[in-house]
Amino acid sequence: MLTFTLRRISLFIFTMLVLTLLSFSLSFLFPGDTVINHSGQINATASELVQLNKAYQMDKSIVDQYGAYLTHILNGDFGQSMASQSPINNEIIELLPATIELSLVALLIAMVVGIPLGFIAAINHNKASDNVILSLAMLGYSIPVFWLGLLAILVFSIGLGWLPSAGQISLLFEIEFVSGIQFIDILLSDSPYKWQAFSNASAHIILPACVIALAPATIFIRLSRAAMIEVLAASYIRAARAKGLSFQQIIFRHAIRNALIKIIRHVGLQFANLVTIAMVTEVIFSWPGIGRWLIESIYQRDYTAIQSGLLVLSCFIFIIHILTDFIYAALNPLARGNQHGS
Amino acid sequence: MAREKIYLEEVFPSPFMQLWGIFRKTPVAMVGFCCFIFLILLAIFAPILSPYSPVDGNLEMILLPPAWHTDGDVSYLLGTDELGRDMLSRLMYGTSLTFGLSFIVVIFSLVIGVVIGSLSALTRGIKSSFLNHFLDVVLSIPSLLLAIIIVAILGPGISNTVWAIAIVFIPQFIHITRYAVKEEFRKDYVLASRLDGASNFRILYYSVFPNIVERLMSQATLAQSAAILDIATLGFLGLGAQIPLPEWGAILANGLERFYIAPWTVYLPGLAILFAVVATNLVGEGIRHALKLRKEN
Amino acid sequence: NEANKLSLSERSIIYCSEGSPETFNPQLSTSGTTTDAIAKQLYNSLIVYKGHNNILGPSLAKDWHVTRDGKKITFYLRQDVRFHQTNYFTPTRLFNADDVLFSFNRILDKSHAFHHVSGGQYPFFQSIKFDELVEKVEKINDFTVRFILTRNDSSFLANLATDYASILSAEYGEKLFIENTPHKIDILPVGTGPFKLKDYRVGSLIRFYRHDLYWQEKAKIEQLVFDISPSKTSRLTKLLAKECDVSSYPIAHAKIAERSDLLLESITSLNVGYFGFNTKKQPFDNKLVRQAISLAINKQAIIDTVYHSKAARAKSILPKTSWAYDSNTPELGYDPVRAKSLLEVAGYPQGFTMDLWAMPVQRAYNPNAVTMAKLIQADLKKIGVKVKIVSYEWSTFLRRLSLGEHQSFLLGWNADNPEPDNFFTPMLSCSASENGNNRTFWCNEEFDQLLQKALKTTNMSTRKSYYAQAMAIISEEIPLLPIAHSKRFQARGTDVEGDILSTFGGISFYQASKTKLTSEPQNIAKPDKSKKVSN
Amino acid sequence: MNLLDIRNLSIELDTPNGRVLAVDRVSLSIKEGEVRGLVGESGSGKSLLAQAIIGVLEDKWHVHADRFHWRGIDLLRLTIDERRALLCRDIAMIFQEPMSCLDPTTLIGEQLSEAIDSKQLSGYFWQRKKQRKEAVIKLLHKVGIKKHSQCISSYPHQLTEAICQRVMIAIALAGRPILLIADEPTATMESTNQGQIYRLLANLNQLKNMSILLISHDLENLTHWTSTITVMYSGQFVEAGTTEQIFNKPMHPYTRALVDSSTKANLQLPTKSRLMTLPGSIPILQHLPIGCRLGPRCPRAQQTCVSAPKVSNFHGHKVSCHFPILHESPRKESKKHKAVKHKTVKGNN
Amino acid sequence: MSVLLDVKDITKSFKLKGHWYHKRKFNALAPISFAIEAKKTLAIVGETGSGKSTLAKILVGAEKPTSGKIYLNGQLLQNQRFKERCQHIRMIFQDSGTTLNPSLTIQELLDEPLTLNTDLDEKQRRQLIRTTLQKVGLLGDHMNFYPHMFSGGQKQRISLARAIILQPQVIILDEALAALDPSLRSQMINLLLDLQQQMGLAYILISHNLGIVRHFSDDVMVMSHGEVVESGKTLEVMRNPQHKVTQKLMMSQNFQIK
Ligand SMILES: Nc1ncnc2c1ncn2[C@@H]1O[C@H](COP(=O)(O)OP(=O)(O)OP(=O)(O)O)[C@@H](O)[C@H]1O
Ligand SMILES: Nc1ncnc2c1ncn2[C@@H]1O[C@H](COP(=O)(O)OP(=O)(O)OP(=O)(O)O)[C@@H](O)[C@H]1O
Ligand SMILES: [Mg+2]
Ligand SMILES: [Mg+2]
Repeated sequence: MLTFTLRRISLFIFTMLVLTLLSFSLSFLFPGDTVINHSGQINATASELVQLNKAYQMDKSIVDQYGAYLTHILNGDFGQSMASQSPINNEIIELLPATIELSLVALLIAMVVGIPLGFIAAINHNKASDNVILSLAMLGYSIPVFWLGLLAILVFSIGLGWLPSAGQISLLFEIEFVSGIQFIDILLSDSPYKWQAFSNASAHIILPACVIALAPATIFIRLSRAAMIEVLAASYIRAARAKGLSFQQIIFRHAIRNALIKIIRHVGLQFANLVTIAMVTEVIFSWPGIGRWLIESIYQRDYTAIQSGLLVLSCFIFIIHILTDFIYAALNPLARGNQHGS
Repeated sequence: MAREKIYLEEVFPSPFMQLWGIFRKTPVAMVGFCCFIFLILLAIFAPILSPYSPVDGNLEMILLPPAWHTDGDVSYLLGTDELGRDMLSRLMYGTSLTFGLSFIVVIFSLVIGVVIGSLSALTRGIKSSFLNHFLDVVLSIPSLLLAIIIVAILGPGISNTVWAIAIVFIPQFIHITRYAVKEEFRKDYVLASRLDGASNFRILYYSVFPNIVERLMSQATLAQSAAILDIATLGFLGLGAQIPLPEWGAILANGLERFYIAPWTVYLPGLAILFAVVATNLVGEGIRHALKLRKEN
Repeated sequence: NEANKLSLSERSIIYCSEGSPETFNPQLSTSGTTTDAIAKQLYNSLIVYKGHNNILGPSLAKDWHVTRDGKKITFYLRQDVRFHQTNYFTPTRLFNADDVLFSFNRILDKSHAFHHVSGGQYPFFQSIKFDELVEKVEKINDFTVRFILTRNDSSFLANLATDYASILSAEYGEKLFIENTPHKIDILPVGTGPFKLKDYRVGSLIRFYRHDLYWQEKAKIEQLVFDISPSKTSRLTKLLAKECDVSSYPIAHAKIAERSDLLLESITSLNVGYFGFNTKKQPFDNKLVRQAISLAINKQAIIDTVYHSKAARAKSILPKTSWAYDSNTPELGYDPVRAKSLLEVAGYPQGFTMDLWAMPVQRAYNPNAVTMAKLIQADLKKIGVKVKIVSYEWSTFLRRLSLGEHQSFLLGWNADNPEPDNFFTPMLSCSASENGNNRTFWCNEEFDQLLQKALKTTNMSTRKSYYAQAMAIISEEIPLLPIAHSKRFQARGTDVEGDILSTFGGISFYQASKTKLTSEPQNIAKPDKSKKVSN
Repeated sequence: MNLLDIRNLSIELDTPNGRVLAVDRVSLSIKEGEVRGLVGESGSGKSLLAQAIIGVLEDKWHVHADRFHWRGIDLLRLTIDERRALLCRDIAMIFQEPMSCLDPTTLIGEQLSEAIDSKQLSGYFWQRKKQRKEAVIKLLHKVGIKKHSQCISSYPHQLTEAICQRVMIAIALAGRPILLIADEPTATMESTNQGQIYRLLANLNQLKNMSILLISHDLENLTHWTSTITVMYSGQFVEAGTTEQIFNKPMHPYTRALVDSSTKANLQLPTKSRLMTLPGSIPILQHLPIGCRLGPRCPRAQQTCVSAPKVSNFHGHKVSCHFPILHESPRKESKKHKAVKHKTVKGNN
Repeated sequence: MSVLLDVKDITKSFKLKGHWYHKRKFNALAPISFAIEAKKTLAIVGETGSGKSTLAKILVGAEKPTSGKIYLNGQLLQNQRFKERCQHIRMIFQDSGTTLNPSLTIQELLDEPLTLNTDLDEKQRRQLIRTTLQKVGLLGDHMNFYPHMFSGGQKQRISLARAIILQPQVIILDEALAALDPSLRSQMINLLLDLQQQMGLAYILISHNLGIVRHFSDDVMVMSHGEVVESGKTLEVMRNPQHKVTQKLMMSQNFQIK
């Protein structure tokens, strides 16, 4: 376990280095002055520029420059947004939680829906319900998410009027920003409309989260179906049957656990996928998250924002990755070492 | 010893033909395959087949609904957009942009990925471990996000999108080739070949590639469906194909403004994307299914 | 809690606006989005245009007096006006002459402590050369101020009645000056208007609370939220899904008309949408090129497509409804053949490549700049000119335009007062080109002199003839090609009452209110239900 | 009395090319306390037969039998669930690869206690847990695992293969079965470990009087541990009898060839001499010869062999052949078949 | 009889992966020396992990020995020069299924060593392949088949054909008979014995099955933990096992020669 942890940590550090190096080099790749790309201060006066150059050690070697850049980042200084001229880390702190909230809810939906469906399909392997689930999964996997989002709005917001189409919560409610996770903030707030706001926020998250969840859910269906089929064909299931266990007992005691362990490995990767889908969906559902912000920054050629947004987003994805790795290792007994000799 | 005498009338297909045989027997996969071929043909011959120009509109025929609608016009089968451009022609041209380009992109990155992947599979030590780490990192970042990064660097535009997506897909082909080649190299027949005196490249070419080509194909279909979606998504976000290019995602984004007056400008490109992706996925599923069956036999 | 629940949405209005304001001080910007969002909500001017007849009326000044030579104007201020009390500022005194002095001296006096705060650009005032016009602003007593002008200017009062001449709090200014954060005056506003700022998140929302101590009757709603949604479709979606009560610049009018619970309203506003050229850049520094391009553009097609035939074709920048409109102004027609030959004369037989900056937001004068750009692209392709369409987020767009990074652009102008000068000087004068408000950077001495002359006379027909000459110069020089004069549209739920749109300047929610949902007629019952679900 | 009595059991499989008869009318009987070996080359349907007995075959297999009695109960009369309940109580099975037959994510202890029937426990439910644990430890001791606490808290992959197989046996013993089916229990093991497992099984047979059906493809190995042997070839019953009968006086040409080709059984054979063997290889499932499936390879084959032979019983030594090698009257038989045998030997060279 | 293959003091140690701070070495083979003559069979027996396969791989050139030399007909064999070595020493693996490239036909498979190591033209190669196939008891027509169409025994024969097609002098059989069914195993043994007679091959047989070892080999070498613990004429060793390892081996298989 220790070596495992060390390996993950070294991998994490390596990755962070690569990512910061990438975002550092982006400043050179983007048009315009490097130091301005670093800091985002497009309106800097000459004296400010001198200061910036000093702060980012632009006169020194490239290694020193990178070091200075890294120090800035480690101090939480991502520079200013070129568009709004406000510090980027403030914007990120405001926006990232919304994305986290949305993607976690979507992940939950995807797993809660996808995995059992996959199991059902696997248990009814080669029967009609298996085929139906599989075809649905294929369809869901092929739908372009932006189109799906539009259809969902058209049907559920405008046609049926069931769910709101945009934003995190109705703007009527004024929720103090504490953690940025809307639900937590609502619960922490002392607004008289707390529960109203809570249900409103829930109504707002359903549609985008479902849209985001669809593609990962179908992937979970396929993964869990494959895992379950593999498990059901394994000899220990046959052995368990020979032991006289009933079908339910086999499924619940042995099959699900083994299949789930196989699936957990993929959660990290799926989460990364999901975050990308969330970026697009945020645009459609006007969700005040980092994805929408990032895409707008691209429109506006706000290089500093692009740079830091990517860094933060990929860092976030990677942290989730490593977390799932740890969870996998913690849950999976196969990752544990030998105890016995002969 | 006499088995061959008794059953000589049987045909003994090569593994690849065997795969095709199984594939052919799956109706759904065949439907997908036909659609796939159809799309490729459409992508090539769109300029010949399409009735109108995709960019020049007929301002007399603005926002005409599809022909089956009461206000529709048969000469504009799928209606027109806000500039009077024929939707059918735009969608047909869009085939060569969205579908055709994704196909080319995938082939391109496949070739590069396979070359790098097999070279790296032959090297060992620190280089390979670095590559491993690096690939791990790159592969954990979703393709669309990476494409967005690259487009952000290069600036929006269809050619940049194509480059971005090509670059993004290379690592995954490197990874799968590397993995597959390494796996094959561990197998005994490679050792046997080597004991025959075959060089690494001969082994790669004669022994390993024929055995991993199907796996690469199946990965390529996966990549292609992702590429279609990525090109369309970037087009939709306005980062990919720029106006007035009839890329499906861009058409859709363009139609968004008139979503409520001219819904077909949104439905149709969406359906086109869905169709292309489903066709690609069906082919991929078919290949994977056939691979599985062949393995079982 | 049921009563509360109903009342929260009843006491508030959500307005879907098309963009973020650049600043919270109307003095600093001429952009309609900014004016709409802040001017009439947060501030008052000394005087206003009242009613539909466009007569000047009192506001913070309860009366005023103009000397016969027109050079001294004395304002008698109200004595019961309170500034906003917000969580960043608590006023200790009422509004008085100091505030008026503070507000105008900031613009006029280059040595004023606040003059250079937020860039030191006052586009509207600079374009009308306010600092040359006003010699001095005097405080007579606590509630009387006098403007001393260098010459008679017939549009002076009209200009003071615009939203740009808003009155800020001198006390707040002092406080910020002491705290050494003067820039906050333009970010965290304190004014006298019917609403006060509660919260602003760039690109997402502006929240106003009612100013309970407003010097007139309080506003009818307690909370006003600007939901900033630049995408036209998402604005319409929100409107249809009842997520906003009022929407600016709605599209798909037919769709809105279908719905019984929505109301489409429009107002004739004095505006012009145009296609401007950067006359400081190749190849548009050449008059012939500008003419050629203008000749190649099919305005009627644009009006049919972009404005859905709901706009008048512009012959010149003045709309027909302006009293100075001259029907004899020459107009370049649509003539691609001549355009082509002109291009050849200008030295571009092969054509050239240009960029065209299309504004990203929807304004009355141009509901869809990108489509317009595409049409122009198609038109110009016929004469061999390749067009690259460029678009940025609105405030970036404006900023870059004023820096002159563009070659050509699609923009428009909304009049702030009925004076014809409001069309010419801010848009095309040399002074405007210096501060970037004139994005064509065109500067014509003769034209400027004509404008000055027109301002100095009071004789209407002489003025009219001056303006006619000015228009003729524009038609000849074509720094910009006027395209259309359009109405301004707005959609609202039928439960929202009260005037919001006004002919000049920004919108105002002072009069707006929501009717009780329960007392609504039958057909509104449905949205009522859906509201309950979504709340 | 026969513990298990199966007559003419057939197993069919649906394939894309139609139905295939993988096991063709095999009879098998096991007496109480006997160790019966089931021998046949790979693909001869031994595992299928075992799985059919215990009833864990997949749905795509179709099983028929003329007679299927378990301790006198006619199982064919029972519904599938009843049959399974009955059989699972009395019969236990262990498989070839012990590692893959244990759930990799469940602790050995849990898997063991899961196998213990709650009927075996007395007492209230709060005592059960402890009782179960004790029972588990007892079981482990029975199969010769001394470090029980370590074993209980291990996952299968943490144990060696031999220990896993012991655990499998322990699990099988948990239900106190009357018959233990061991399907190649030592196939992937080292010879030293193989010996241990066989000895353990032999002990269980002797101490508990537990009947064992021992399945293997290697006749040589089995002879030490079994009392009776059934031989199968390509899904057909070949011969059954006591170990001595089979090994010393095989009556079926196939058994004969098996014994002859065994290097261990023919230690008197000079080194580097040619071994007696049948030509050709086992037919694949898709191309089974009709009648006696050994036909194309059989040195004694004649035309009648295209029809399936009946089982003839020579004092408990059953053989299914039209022309068995009869040792009682060697002279007569050898005369009859000499020509045939000679010819094939010649052809073989 | 002259010595065909002479192995002198071969050792092999593996670097164990894992803890980079203290790299461990694992000595798989202690210095091993032995020699074989033509037409003779040397059997190597021993418990798992005793280094039998490692030795075989070194002989055939798939692994480099850490030290030691191999002489063939008195000539030193260079490491890693397959072209030279494969003409003389060939190997058959345990699982024939995996040693045949599934995507090549038998002809292509057998063609490979010929194109690489001889300069026969295509017709000659075809002819040689045909005769070799017949030699191992298959038909010439089998050339156009793919490996998946053969049964396990036939695949093992194809491996054998591939081994003998270059007319080598030594063939190493690493558990080549273990996975076969008894009747096929006997067929294979017969075939191998015939070939030894015809071609004068020397075999190195690695096997667990003492019965086969007794029947097939002339000499035997018992290995344990990388060392040769006992060697000599097969029958003598088996009759009178000296070393504990040998005794244990024979015990566990109930193997006794009177
Ligand atoms: N799941 C299956 N699907 C198709 N055919 C099968 C399946 N399982 C077994 N068979 C076929 O049934 C026949 C008998 O198989 P079985 O496993 O009973 O053989 P066996 O005697 O146990 O062989 P081994 O000694 O290799 O275990 C074989 O020809 C095999 O190919
Ligand atoms: N590439 C390698 N790296 C590290 N150790 C190895 C390597 N190959 C073999 N070994 C070790 O060398 C020892 C000898 O292995 P080898 O395969 O030669 O044994 P063997 O006698 O053939 O065993 P078996 O009878 O199971 O085939 C084993 O302990 C094995 O773990
Ligand atoms: Mg078996
Ligand atoms: Mg070995």
